[in-house]
Amino acid sequence: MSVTLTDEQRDFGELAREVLAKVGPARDLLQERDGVARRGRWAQLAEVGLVSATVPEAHGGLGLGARDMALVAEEVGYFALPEPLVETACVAVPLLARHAPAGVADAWLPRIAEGRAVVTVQPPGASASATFGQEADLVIVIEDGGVALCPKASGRTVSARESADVLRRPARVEPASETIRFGDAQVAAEVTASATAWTAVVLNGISRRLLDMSVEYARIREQFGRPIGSFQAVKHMLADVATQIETVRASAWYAVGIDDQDLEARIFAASVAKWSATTAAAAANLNALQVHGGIGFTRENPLSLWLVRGKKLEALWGTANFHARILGEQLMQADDLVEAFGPTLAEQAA
Amino acid sequence: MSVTLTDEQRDFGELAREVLAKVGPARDLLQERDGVARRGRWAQLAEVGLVSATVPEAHGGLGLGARDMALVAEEVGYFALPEPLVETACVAVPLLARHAPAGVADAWLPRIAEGRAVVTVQPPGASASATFGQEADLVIVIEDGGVALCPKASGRTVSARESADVLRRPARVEPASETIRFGDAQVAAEVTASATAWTAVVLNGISRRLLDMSVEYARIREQFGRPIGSFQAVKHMLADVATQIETVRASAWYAVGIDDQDLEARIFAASVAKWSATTAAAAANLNALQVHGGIGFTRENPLSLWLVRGKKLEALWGTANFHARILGEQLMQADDLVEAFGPTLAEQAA
Amino acid sequence: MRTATDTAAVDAWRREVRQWLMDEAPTSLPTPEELGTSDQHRAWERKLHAAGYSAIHWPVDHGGRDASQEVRMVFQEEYERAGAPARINIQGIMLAGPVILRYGTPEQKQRWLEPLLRADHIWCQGFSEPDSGSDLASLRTKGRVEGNTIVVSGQKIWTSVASFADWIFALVRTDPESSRNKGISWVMIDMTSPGVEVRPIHQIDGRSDFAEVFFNDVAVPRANVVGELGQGWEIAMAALGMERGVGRRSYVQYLGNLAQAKQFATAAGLDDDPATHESLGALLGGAIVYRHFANRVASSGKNGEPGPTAAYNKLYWSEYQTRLFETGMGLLGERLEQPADDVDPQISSWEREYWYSRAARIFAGSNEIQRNIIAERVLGLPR
Amino acid sequence: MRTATDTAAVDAWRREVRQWLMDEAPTSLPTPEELGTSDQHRAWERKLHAAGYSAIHWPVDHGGRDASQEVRMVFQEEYERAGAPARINIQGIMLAGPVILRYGTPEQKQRWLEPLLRADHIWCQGFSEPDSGSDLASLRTKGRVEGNTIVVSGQKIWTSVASFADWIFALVRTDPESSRNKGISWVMIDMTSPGVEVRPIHQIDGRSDFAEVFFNDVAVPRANVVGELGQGWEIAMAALGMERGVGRRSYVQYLGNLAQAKQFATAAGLDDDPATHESLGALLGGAIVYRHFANRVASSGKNGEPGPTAAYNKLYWSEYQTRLFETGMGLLGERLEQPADDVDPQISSWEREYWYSRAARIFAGSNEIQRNIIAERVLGLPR
Repeated sequence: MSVTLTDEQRDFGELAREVLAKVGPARDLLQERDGVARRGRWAQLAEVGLVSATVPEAHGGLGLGARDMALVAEEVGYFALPEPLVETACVAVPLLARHAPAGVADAWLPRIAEGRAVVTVQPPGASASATFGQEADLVIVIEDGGVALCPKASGRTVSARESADVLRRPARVEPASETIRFGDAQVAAEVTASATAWTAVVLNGISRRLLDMSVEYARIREQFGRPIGSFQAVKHMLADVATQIETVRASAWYAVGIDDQDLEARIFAASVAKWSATTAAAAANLNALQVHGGIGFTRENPLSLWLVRGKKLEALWGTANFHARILGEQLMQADDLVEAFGPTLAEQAA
Repeated sequence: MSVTLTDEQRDFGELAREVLAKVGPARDLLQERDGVARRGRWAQLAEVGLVSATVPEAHGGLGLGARDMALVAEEVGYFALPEPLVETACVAVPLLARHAPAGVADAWLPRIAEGRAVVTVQPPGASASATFGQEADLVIVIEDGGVALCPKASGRTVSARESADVLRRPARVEPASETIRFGDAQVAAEVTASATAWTAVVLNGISRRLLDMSVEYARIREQFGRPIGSFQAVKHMLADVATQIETVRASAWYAVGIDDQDLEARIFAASVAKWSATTAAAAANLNALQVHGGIGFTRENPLSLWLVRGKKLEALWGTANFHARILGEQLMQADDLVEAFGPTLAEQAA
Repeated sequence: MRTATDTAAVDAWRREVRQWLMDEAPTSLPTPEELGTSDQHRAWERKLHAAGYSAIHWPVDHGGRDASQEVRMVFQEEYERAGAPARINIQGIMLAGPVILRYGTPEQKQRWLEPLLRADHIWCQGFSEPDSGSDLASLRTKGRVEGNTIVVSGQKIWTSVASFADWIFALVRTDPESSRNKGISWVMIDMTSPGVEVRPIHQIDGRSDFAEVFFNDVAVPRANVVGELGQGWEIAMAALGMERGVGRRSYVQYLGNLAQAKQFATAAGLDDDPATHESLGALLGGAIVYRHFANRVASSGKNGEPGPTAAYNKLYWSEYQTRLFETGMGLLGERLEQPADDVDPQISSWEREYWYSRAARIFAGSNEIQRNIIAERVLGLPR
Repeated sequence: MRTATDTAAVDAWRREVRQWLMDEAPTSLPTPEELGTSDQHRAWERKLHAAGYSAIHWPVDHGGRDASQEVRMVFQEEYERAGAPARINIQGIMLAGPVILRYGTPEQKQRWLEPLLRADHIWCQGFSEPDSGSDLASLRTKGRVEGNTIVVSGQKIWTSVASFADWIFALVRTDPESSRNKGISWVMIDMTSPGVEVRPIHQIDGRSDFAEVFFNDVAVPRANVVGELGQGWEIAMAALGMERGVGRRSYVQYLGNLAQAKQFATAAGLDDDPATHESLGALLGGAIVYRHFANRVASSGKNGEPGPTAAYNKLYWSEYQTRLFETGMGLLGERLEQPADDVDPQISSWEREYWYSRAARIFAGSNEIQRNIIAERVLGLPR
């Protein structure tokens, strides 16, 4: 099972890169933080097809597979987009298309494709919250026995969360009792695994940005009459970070690219992806600030955007330890590790 | 509670240093490994008072406290002495003097003081073994409900252990059923804590040696036309090791210097000492070989003696994780951490 | 390994300090920034001074007690145990004061020491500059000597308590021809002087503990130079050694942090979880290690000079704190995003402390600089 | 992210290889050192060659299959899955052969390739010297050119399979005036030549995987130089990139190691221990990460040249292996000292592998060198 990206996927990632570089929040951080959010941003994303990408053609979208969004989702992290583009296009759309009652899918998918519906997802559990939980047109709340759909006008209860990452505007959503629900525990597990894996992809994008900013700074910042990047301590720090990031990226791509496989395999792959992305992100975070020194500790410096966002995504959808434990339990339960986790032949993989 | 060493303690450590530098096993490693052990070594140690140090004066010793042996025990690690000097003088003698029936103490302590008895200690548990278990005149086997004394002629069953550290000659000893036993579970816990803490002291000596050898090699080994010690990667590696070693040494000195405190405090201090010494030793071991490169991987190079000894002592008397867990359980059980582990006033400490 | 006499004296001291703090120390006093004024903190400093606890390591005839490192360590442990307020004049007591005591003229001592102890003068530090962080010797803040006046211009950064400090001690290049560590002087500057401007730095953790301090042709009397012109580097190195030594913090505060971490673990249902036991146990071990290390250093009397001990100390506690707070962040997980209308201040504070622990790996000589010092000056590895 | 066609072809290949190995591969064959002879291993290599599996990445007209990286990766995974013997001629297949194919004359190809594949010639590598480890370019083994003969003298070290190898490819300084990476040639030397002496190195782990090879005025025909005189460095750099790439090992062997670690945990009563779950889970995660990383590299076709991917790969697997075996050492604890009359070979083997994993952080370009390569050549940080 290879994890090469196709040329089309690369092109789509490049498109996202161009757009996000233009409309991302790093351009005017203070304005963003003062709440003058870029209200037109979602429309700009929609205009170039990033929002409608995964919506089936029958519902007005481009009909791409979720896996075609892998590089796009990394760029979402790379440019620290706060809006729930990945939640909408990569998690919610496949869920609605696959599991929602026809009427529900028919109602929401075209709106999403037209850029008229921002959708977000709330993880299971009593302390979870959703990005843009207040503003989203639709909040998909994962519950033990399925998912609850909470549109804006559904009487959902929203309580804002305080976050160091203010741009993401997390809020907890309690569904109204009469809200539409569908799916079962399997569907809840599936969408949780999906969101977990996609969060890993976004986190890898954040890590890449932390590394790139650190490399750039290390090249220009001089101390003792030479660029700090010429010191071996800085070199090795960043080389280790680069190694971690480049080795884990493929695991996240893999995890979002196997929606044809059984649920157990998807949950396992999601845990590998989130565990490894979180581990790499922690190293990238630690060393990015260390290379930047004090200046990286200021809110004025754009680095802070990625430092804080990264730390948040490390904690959301399961910490590294949480996922390591899941993997360890799987290991303990397997009779034969090579059979369970090793290479399989096609009919076995079915 | 301070952990300064007195001048007398320093002098005694210096004495040990001189003797062990002369008689230690590093001088002719191959001969040592071929089993031509230096049979006269114990006598040489005894001659200068290292064996009799802690034996009460009434029994022909110097009557020093075990704590006076802290630097000596570090030197035992530093010079990789394989014989159970620390087991004899620091663990067994205080145990016999404090807890053994009078007849037993009267029989063994003078013999130890005269250098005629090598004593070793076997940890509790089914897979434990004792250093010099075959050769020792007396093996003290720790059992659940106390200790068993196994002299050479007592019908003890000895089964040799295969060890990468051949010089230490570990063997498992099963006491004969009619052998002398004394003490209770408390005594078993006390001697276990004592041996654990002393092992930490020895391990710190091993780590110091690994560091010193690495520093020395880094100063003389040249690559790319300069000493490898001038590369920042090597510098930082060794600086981190030095920091770990120098910060943990006092915890081991403390743990072996509080035999006036209650058992619980001694067990706690022993776990801190062994956890921290093991953590530092693992770092010292990893980086010592890395600095030496391939040459450190050969049996001909004396470094191997400390690499292998260190790795063994990391595993004996509880791994780092084992002791971290004990500390964590203590933390969870304490109602108030500052009261439980913080500074106490004199009457509280009683 | 201690003598019985020492212990009795130290124990009596601990008992005295503990009792006094229990009776007198305000607990959970908000910060000057939160209060909008430093008045309560100044009052507390005055009370400490009146009781002889303000600067116990200072000489007896200058308001101190000539306290040994060991005695100071006990005071610090008890101070943290009592949860007493963070010392707002720490830069004065630890750096400005000792520098004045060692290098100052009788007039300078007369002028600055008593107001410092009475907290009439809060002091802040002007060392780092935007382009001179780890490489302090490249500093560019200029002092033009014009007769009896030095005209200072330039910028300092990472100055704490600047928003309410009365005085700043600054490293200033008074010899325009000089480079590196030559030609730098130690200059005391009244913060109310015309041309001094303080701009708070907005930190990643939401606080503003630090500020930028700008000097726009600030006229400073020549008499405000401590030591000789050009002696600033030597003085600064001695001062930095004092800052990095043990005695500024003790393991007791880490026990307090661990008590919080334990609560977070309990809230997450991890009381009986062995993995949590291992990770918190390692942190408890790390705190106790710091206890014994600090006591060893304090009682061996080798503290207070720049050198190995100071570098070990800085490296140890700053790396330890990052591990500690990072572990807590993991235990909190998504609960870090708290209900805006029901914020647990412990959690908010933990997150801020986490970020601050990250900064601590950089300030007071980055940990990379500490490793260089250890490698070159202690281990003797070639430069 | 894969095309359906690829998968079908790859799947068919995997199926074929799996079946053949199941039918043919000896399992748990002792090492040549243990057997005292390399005969069985040579026989197995011949069998692989006869079936066309010996050097699948070689060109079809030289006994290979022109296999892509992806196809090689599948073969390696299946090979490890089958527990087939370690490849004794890996230095020949991975380094000597590809170098001959790329730089050799038709005569050289004729002379060496077929015997290599038939395992009539086992090859070993002569690069490192006692004073030239990380700094390979400082090598001093000399080759005096005398007409059609090159007289080689000097010493190589860390040569594996030297005790039974038939040929060694060595880097030799043939221009006595040269320094650094100039004037070095790639010379093939018959191990039976007069003046070649092999001394096994006794390793810390009790094995002797490596040897020193001494050349005492060994006369080598000029025709044994591959490429031009002085082209040796260029050839070596290309060869080392091949050595460091993916495809020499797969995650499957790590699954095997983890199965052992799981047994150790079970023997220690830690089946249900969450801390053990976390540590083994992280190692399982690390193995799967290596799977996807290697597949990404293999299928992107960027392998086989020195550069970022090779350095990432070396750094990743060697650090991973040390973590893996160190974790197992912790699980084994005092059980590492086993009853001499009842030794569990799994435990002994684990301890040896642990030490070997430590060596792996040093050989094939130390991990510090890899970090330099990544920092300078990939990230573009200044030298």
